[in-house]
Amino acid sequence: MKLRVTAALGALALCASLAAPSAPVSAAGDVIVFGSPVSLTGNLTKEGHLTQEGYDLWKNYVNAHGGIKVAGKSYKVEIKYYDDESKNDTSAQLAERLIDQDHVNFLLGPYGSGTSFTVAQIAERKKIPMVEGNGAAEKIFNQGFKYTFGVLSPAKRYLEGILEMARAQKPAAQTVAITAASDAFSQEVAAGAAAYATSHGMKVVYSNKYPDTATDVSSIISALKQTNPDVILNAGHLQDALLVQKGLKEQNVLAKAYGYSVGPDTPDFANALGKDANGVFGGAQWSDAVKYRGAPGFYTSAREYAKAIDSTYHHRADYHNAESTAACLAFQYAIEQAGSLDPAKVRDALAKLDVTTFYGILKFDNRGLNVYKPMVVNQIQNGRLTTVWPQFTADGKPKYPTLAWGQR
Amino acid sequence: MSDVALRISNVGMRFGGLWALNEVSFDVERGAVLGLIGPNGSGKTTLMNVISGVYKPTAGEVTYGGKRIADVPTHAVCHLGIARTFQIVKPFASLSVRENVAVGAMYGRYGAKRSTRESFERAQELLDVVGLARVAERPASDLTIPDRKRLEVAKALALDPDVLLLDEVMAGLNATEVDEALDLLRSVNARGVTLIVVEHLMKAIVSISTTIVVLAEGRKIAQGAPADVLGSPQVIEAYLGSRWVKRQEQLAVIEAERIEAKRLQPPEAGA
Amino acid sequence: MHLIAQDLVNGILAGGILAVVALGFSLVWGIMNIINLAHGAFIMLGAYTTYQLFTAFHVDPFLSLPVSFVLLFALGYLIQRFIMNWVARAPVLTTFLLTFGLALLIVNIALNVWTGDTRGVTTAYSGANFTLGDVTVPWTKLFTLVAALAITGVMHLWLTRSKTGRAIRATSMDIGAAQLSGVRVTEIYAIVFGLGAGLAGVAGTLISLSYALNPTMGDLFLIKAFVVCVLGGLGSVQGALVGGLVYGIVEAFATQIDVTIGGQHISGSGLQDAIALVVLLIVLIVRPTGIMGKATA
Amino acid sequence: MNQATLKRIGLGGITGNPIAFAVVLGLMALLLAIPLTHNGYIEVVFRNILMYAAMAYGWNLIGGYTGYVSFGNVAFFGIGAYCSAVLATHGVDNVLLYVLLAMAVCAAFAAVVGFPVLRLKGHYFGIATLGVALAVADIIANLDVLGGTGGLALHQVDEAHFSLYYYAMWLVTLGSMLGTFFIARSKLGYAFVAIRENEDAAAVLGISATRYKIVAWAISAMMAGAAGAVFAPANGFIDPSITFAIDSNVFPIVMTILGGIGTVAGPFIGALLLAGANELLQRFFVKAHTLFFGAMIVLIVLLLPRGLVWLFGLRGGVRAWLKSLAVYKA
Repeated sequence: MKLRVTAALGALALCASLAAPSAPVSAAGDVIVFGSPVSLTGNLTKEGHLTQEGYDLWKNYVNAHGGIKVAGKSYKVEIKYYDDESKNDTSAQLAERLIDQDHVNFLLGPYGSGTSFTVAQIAERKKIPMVEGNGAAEKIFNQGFKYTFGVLSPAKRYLEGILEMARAQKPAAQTVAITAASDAFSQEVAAGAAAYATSHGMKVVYSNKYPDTATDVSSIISALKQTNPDVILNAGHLQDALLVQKGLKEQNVLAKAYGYSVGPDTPDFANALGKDANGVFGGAQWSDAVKYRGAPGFYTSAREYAKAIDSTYHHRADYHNAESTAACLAFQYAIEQAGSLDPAKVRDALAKLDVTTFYGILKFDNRGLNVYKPMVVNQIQNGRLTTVWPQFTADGKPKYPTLAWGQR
Repeated sequence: MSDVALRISNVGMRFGGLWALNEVSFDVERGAVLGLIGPNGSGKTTLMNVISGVYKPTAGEVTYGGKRIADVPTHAVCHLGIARTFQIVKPFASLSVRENVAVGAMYGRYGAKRSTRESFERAQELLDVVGLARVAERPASDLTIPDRKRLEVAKALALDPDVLLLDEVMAGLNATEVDEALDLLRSVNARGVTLIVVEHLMKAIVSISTTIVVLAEGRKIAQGAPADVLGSPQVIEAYLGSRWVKRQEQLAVIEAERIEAKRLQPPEAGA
Repeated sequence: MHLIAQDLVNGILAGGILAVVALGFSLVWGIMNIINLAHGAFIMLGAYTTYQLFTAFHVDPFLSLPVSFVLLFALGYLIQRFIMNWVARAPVLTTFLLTFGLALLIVNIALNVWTGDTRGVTTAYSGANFTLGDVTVPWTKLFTLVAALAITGVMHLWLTRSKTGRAIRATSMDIGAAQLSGVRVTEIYAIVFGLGAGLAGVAGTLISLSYALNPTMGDLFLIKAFVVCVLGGLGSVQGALVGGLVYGIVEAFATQIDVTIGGQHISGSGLQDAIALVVLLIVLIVRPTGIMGKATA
Repeated sequence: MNQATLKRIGLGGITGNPIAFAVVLGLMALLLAIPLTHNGYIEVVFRNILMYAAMAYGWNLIGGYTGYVSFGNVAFFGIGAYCSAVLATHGVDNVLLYVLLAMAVCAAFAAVVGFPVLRLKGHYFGIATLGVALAVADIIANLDVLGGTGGLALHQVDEAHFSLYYYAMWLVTLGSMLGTFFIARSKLGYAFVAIRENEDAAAVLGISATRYKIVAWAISAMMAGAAGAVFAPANGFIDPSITFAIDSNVFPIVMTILGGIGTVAGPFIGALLLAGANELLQRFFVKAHTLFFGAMIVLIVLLLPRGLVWLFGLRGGVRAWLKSLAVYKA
């Protein structure tokens, strides 16, 4: 009997504590609270952490430099995080909690397209602006959401730069093979690359997808090898990028250029592959070589930003860091321009935003997507990530065609 | 005499290379109590399984009211009016004793006409009949072996059978319990249920059966009234082995000698 | 024509790893009736063992095979002895639940130890290959296959010849009888669970040569282990091998299917899981106990 | 104390412990008041709990009552969700219709697939169902008409309709719970349990195992499908990775076993505790919550090997409980 009473009391306590708000974040009125469900555990832990670093770096900078000025008053910044485990129902729950329980002023996006989509709907219903830097699927922005803004170039652009670069080289690339993971983001990337190639006189000689749970892609590589393409592109994530690159070497597939939508920009890629990573191209939202002159209020150049990341987190700045920070910057400038913390006013300011930062231009089309910022192309040269395209922002020349396996 | 309930004709059952049953034929008359005996491994349980539709015979057929049982799925056999118990009892362990019996009443021959409640009432009646009312609420897995045997009988009775196949329901019972069981079977039979009884206890079989069929190594070796069948040396040999027959012969000689000796002894004076 | 041969080779090479992935899982399930959801976590630990030895001491991955086997065996043995044993007599699904919890624990401890970074084991000979006619064969995967075959062979011999192996098989057939003939079931169970974990460790080491590591990598292999071990026949050493090869080959050939029906483009490669699973269903319906499973009456 | 006595502990008949059931009904009544808090967060948390509970009830019927452990019930959740999405994209905006269509489609699908699959026993059945689920997910992910991996967006949920989905989910869960209760007490329930306990013995008692297994699976499918049908419009967007998530497959099983398998109260208690605890741990341990979650499951299994409903049937205080635990040790 005693046991049962204890259990019943326990259950009651559990229900009650659900309803209680957690740590009082917005004690005084001089703090702006942002909320973000990010992947801190689960299979996107790495990306989730990079996202969080990007947010935190900005927060620390702003708080160290007097906060955000709104109508003459300085506000400190706080960010409330929860772990969404990259799960959809969890991130929905967390977004609701951030808004209803923790009363955050604004939302910073989660990592990934699926979760971003879910949170976008909640932002819309609650009329709380969200800026996200990690959900590139264009579908999110085709729903007519008014409160969601994305600072990144859409998914279809990820591999365009590599094709553009390869076409400009001598001998110009004529044929392209595309492999893609089956998830929504990768499919958009692949479709964008294929459309670009066809419309620019290149021939797509092979195109196939594999499940995003694949643990072996050797048969795809065998089929691809037969078509003997000039450029081999992969639309996927880090794990499959590694799988494909290893597989290409195992079957001795030779092409003039190898390009990945995700992978080469993460240090993990080169660390895991060693010399075999050399020569690989990667599409990126940003690199530390870009030469934008940013507006005041934050690090104005990519170099300074990269240095700050390095000294704080002891690794090279990754574009996931940068795009996450850029999401925060969009809020910073919009709030300052709105001169108010009113969600609707900040939303309107975001819609009108047009500012250049270390990350590039922040400007949204009528869907809320930043289509004005070009992607960059990086190449791993002697183990180091070098930005090679577009030319105006590059810090190195593309090494093209890529050397044979074993000579890299 | 023409009222045959169950006809077993030339039934053969093969497992791999072994014929567990071979050309077994006999009729079971309506209202009879047929004792099925034979040494271990003689095919009694296999035959029970064939009759109850658990096995499809390799050869021959079993007909009930002119209908081939092999064509009827196991679960539908009981709807024809044939029920059985298992030698190795199979109670539904987590259900109570009453529930065990009620399941039979629900899905047996007249189950479709019974509501859940009526099924439970029927189950209670049967528990009274077999003497399990005292443990009706206990989980079946709690029962002692004799009670499990009773439960098997009650479950089978719940199906409202015309023919009831009983596979060693008296094994492990003490003398009093055997007598109770026999009384129970007689009363069931008296209500018009044909019984086919597989049993090792010779005394029980003899006392209840109207006919006995003897199986040995899958073949029928004898059929007839209990006294006739048990007297047959062939049966005795098959059933109890040749050493037993020899020993019986030796015993008979000793006994004859003893009687002879007694006869020859002069009566004592004054006796 | 050449693609068919190449796919066959790809399939067999991939299947060899899958066989080892499924072997330990299949033994634990078949012998102890435990669906070990922590198997994927054990695979991950095996892969990280290799990674650690490789990065810290430059130990060749193939040489780390015995190390990951022994370490994971010990872990599995202890888990069975001191945790699983606690509820050994509870219904089957209780242990299933327990392994679910253990898997969560292990993966999250690993996340804290190694972080979510993706890592790779790239040796000097990684990616080296040779050609046979038109068919390219990577050395690493060939060695992996050889190792997989050797491990399967050793396991088979050990289970059939050694005293412990026989005790294990006796236990799987009839616990009661085995107990009566003096087998200490607790000990046997701990050994079998240890063995399952040890084999998962071996699988992890082999996987680390072709697949990049992160703490959550085990789940993908766990699902494949499920399918492979049933495809071949539960609890059977040869079954795991046959199941692995069949699965690998089916996936390899599924990749080349490419048709368009009524405007719907169907890529066999995108559907390779579905195709493999349909094959599984067909096998199960035709042979309900798997390809190598014993037919039951 | 022997195994037999242990089996009785906490069982209390085919529907499980009556006190536990009464408590659960009471909690359900309380949950009806959740939207009155006007707190979207609380509402979503409990809507998800209800959703998992409904799926757990579905699994309990086939896995708990009939003894056929399905690893593929997520297929029905997903199919149900897609039924809603297809109706929604065709302009139908009626949750009742969504649920009805989902239940019909899921029952039909379960019956068709069940015919070959339910011939398999034990583990083989389990794997076959896992195969069915993964294959369905894979096929939908490759069908352009259903949006492929890109998924389907339903209409935007507005504030006014937000609670509608909560009530719909509540009804689905209540329906699954009461459905389980009445089915368990009916002839059907006894057929399921008879099949679970001993299929051969059940057949001899006149129970067509094939038929009742299919019935059990179809009802199970309807419960999961109904939950999916409400989830889709409530979430506003579905894709294969959301609707066929591994978690949605494993969680209901874990919840049922944790709560008490083969009881009416178990799935709900399991869902409430597991999802509730997960939510709380997540709040207080932003990074280590999964670790604690795993540890919690391990501890509960070790301390309550027969599920939480067991607590309601335990007599004799802590000592008796500890003593009974020893029986599970090998």
